[in-house]
Amino acid sequence: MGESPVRNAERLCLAHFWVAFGAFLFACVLGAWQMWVRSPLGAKIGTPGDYFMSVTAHGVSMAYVLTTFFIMGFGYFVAVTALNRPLPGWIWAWGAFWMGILGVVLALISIGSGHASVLFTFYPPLTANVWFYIGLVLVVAASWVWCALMLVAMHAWKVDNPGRPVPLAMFATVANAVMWLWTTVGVAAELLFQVIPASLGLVQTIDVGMSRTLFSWTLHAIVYFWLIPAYIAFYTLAPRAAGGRLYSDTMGRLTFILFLIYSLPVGMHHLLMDPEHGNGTKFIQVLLTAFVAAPTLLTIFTITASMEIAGRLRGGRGVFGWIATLPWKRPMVLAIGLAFVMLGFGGFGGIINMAYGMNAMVHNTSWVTAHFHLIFGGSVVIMYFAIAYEIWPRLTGRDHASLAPLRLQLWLWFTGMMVMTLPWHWLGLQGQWRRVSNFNYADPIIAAWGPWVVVSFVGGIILLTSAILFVWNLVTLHRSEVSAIAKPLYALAVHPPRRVPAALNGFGLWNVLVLVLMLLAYGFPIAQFVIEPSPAAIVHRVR
Amino acid sequence: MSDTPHEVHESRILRTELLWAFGVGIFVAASLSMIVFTALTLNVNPPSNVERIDPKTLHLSGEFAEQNLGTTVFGDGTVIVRAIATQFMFVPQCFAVPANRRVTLRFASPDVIHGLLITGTNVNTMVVPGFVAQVHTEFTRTGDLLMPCHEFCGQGHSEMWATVQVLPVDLFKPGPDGRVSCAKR
Amino acid sequence: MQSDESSAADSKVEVADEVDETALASVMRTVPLGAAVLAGATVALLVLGYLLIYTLVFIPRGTVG
Amino acid sequence: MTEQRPQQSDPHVLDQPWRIWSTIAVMGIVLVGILLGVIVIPVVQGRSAGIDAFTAICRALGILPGSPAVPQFTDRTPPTPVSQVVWTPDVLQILARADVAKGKAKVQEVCIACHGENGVSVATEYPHLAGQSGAAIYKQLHDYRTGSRVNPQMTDIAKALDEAVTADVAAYYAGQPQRNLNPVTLAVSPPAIVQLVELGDPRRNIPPCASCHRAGAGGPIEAPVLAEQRDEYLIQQLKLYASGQRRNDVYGRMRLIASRLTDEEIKGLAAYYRAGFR
Repeated sequence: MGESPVRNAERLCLAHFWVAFGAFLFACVLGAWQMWVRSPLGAKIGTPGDYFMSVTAHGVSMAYVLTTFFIMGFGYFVAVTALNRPLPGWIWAWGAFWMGILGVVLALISIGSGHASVLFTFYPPLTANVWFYIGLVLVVAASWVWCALMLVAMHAWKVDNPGRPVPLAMFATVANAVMWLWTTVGVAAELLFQVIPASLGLVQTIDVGMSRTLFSWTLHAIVYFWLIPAYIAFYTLAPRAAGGRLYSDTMGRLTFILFLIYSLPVGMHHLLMDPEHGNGTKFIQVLLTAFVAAPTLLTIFTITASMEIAGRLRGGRGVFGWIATLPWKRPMVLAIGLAFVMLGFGGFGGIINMAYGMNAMVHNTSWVTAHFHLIFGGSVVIMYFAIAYEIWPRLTGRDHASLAPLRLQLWLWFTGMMVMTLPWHWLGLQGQWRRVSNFNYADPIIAAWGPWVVVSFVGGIILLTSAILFVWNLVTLHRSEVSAIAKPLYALAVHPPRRVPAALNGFGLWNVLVLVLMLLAYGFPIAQFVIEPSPAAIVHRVR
Repeated sequence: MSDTPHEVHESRILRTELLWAFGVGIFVAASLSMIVFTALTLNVNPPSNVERIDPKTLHLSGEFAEQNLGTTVFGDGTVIVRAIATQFMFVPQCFAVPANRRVTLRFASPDVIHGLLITGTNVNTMVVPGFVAQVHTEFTRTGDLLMPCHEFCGQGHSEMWATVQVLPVDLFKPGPDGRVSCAKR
Repeated sequence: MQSDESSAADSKVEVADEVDETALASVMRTVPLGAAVLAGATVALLVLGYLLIYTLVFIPRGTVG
Repeated sequence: MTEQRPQQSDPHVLDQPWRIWSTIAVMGIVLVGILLGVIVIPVVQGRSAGIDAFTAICRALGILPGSPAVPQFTDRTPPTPVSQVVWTPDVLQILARADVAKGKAKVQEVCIACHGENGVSVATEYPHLAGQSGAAIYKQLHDYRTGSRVNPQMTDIAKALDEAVTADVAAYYAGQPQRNLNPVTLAVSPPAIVQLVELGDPRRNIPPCASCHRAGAGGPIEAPVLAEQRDEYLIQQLKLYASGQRRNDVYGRMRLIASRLTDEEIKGLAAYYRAGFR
């Protein structure tokens, strides 16, 4: 692997990925155990204490560790390969990595000690011991260092290449970093000014209305922070993997800009059923949420068109002939197909969730659990797998001996996810509620759910086997003898951009628009608690 | 200068993308129009009620005093249900409501965040300490429905649920003081 | 880790891929048709499903306000 | 729309249409949202329920309570509380900063007669107080003082204590180490009872005892510690709750649970906690 400028980035990326996938496997085991305990098969096993400790660890590992470390690792990889220059400040990157590791260790130890069973959403007045929150703050701080490095890398590249468009993969990574900086303000404010002082005992009460609103500020854009790497794979890795071209580079830039703008002022669709906000402020954010579907709809058209190009270049005829001729044998192409199917089901769940009054039908039911398992657990995580399979040869210099186990793992993940989540939609509509350690199967309404919970549990087992197979595929790759031949990674657009308006090459304009949108959408909801704080609720410490 | 084939492609792609963007506009309009239409005609809203109440002195308040909880029918026919969502029990654990008649349900929490839904109905709200959660609805189906707490509130969260008896109008008989209690099953 | 000889945006020659330009030009004559039909049908299905659930499942359960 | 120019055109010039159109689009969307959400929908809904436009808009913003579509209801029922204790920050501060020495002095003077030298009571009808939760002792003494709970001996004693001394006594007992393990019953605890403590009984809608009574479970503040308590005292109190004679449990949670427990369950639970399980 020669003395190329990216020498050090390999270890950096691999370190991040292995932490991410380690936490992922651990959380999959917990997920499967939880599915067993709440099913009629395991109804009398474990105590609520064990269950909610596991749910907290499952949530923190999947939502904060797998995601943050994968996104940072993939960001470093993109910054080095797309910009084709060494990473600026890689010492900072390692510093951030170890700070993140310290945070993860602190959080998981405090969860394991049983003094932090407040779930990964940690809504006060229930308050965990302070090390849980300090762990989360350290992980977020590590991601802030990553954001700074991404911005510095892009800026340095733009100085050296005046007037030339930033490569789409890097543009999207920086858009993600900017969005993450914007959105972590909410959870950072809640943690630093409300929850940590309460956990330390400096204050005995907490303004619950304010803390839920501040957390909702983060709660939506964080899911797009997780989702954007999958979309980077859609736009920049998949077209080349399928042997085609990206249909439109401009649409790609526009999609990531729309994500930046519309994922921030919409967090209150998580609070539609909360009493502490008026219908008007909720409607504004519901209307903006409808527009957050736009970038996803643009993407499914642009990427399907890109796949169509690849399919037709390989001889596909007729309206749908190109589908059959696509190289489904390649993991990235198979992952795109499966990810889009899950995105369709998950997106449908999302439209129902966001529909103002109709949210009452599904809020905090298994329908919501199915929605985010399908979109994040399904289409995003399956793209994390595909990205890992695609770039592992570059990081290790070794290539997969055979693609069959990779495809099998992707199919298992897809099947497991569909088998687990489709019953949840059905049960959610009937009122099955969330985060239950044991159901009273004697109740006739709940007894009817029993068989479906077992079906979901079977899906959970399939997912667990797929997760184990995934880690196994990566481990065997490290030792495979097949040496990797360097083949280009990033897709070309049908019309590679020559000159791109400044608006599509930077984020100055969009930051201004985001500021105005945040003031209009979140201004009054937060100000109302500053003007007249909600009556103080006593802190209930879980320790 | 005539457009080279290169230019023809680029503008055609841009036109198809704009066409698709127009389609996206229709999608957004369709989903929002249903929301606005039912909001204007059927008054469908998410339950909101920015009515502050101190959770610390909730048990000293009149409306949410123990004897006042449950279903009450007032002279002018309004049916109000009051219940407390507290750590690990709804008080009362069973209340009766009439079918096909407007009912207002008011909930409050003295301790942590709870949440509730009534299976098969559109009653769904978070119960946040510091605010009175209020839901206006009609129950369109009779029978015994389940009202679980659907927001994690502590170790007893899974065992926190109540029963809602939706009674046909003829069986829904308020007492002299307007109170209605659950029929013992 | 073998980085690309030059990034996609490098104005020199892009990293060639095995796509041949004339085949691409002929393909581009029909391309978005399949995508438009497939994506269009999916979006139409989503909207239809949303409207059906809204009218047949949500509204019959009683208004909420 | 991009005219052909020999040299690289300045990206900022290209930017002009983007700057204008994107601002118009974004501002337009959010203003439509504000117009519909805060003005059109509330006013139209208010008209259908006889609510004037201004009130409806204020309710939609959350300045006034209630839904823009339904007349708001006011209740004037007189309060009938079962306990006057209010967990305010200052009460919790008083408990946190209580003076254990003063507490010990008051205990020596009054409490040891029945509650024993170091919180291990002298007779079956008096509860052990060693290692009891400070908040629990504070609440019970407060209830005795206000008459929410009645006991021939305790009412007068509690009336003699003011707020600060009550907190000191509570802090003193909370600091006493528990040393009243009963190894005999420690091993023997029937699975049905363990089940009741850990999982409750969903069939009878009984939450798990541990969800409130286990320290650090994040349950109610005034929930007493039951470990190593006298089993006769626990049985007596559960029976008082079941019959409703004791009614100072806020919202009647213990009265409801106790009324649903069978006699052998009450005995089993008392033995379980007497043994020292947490």
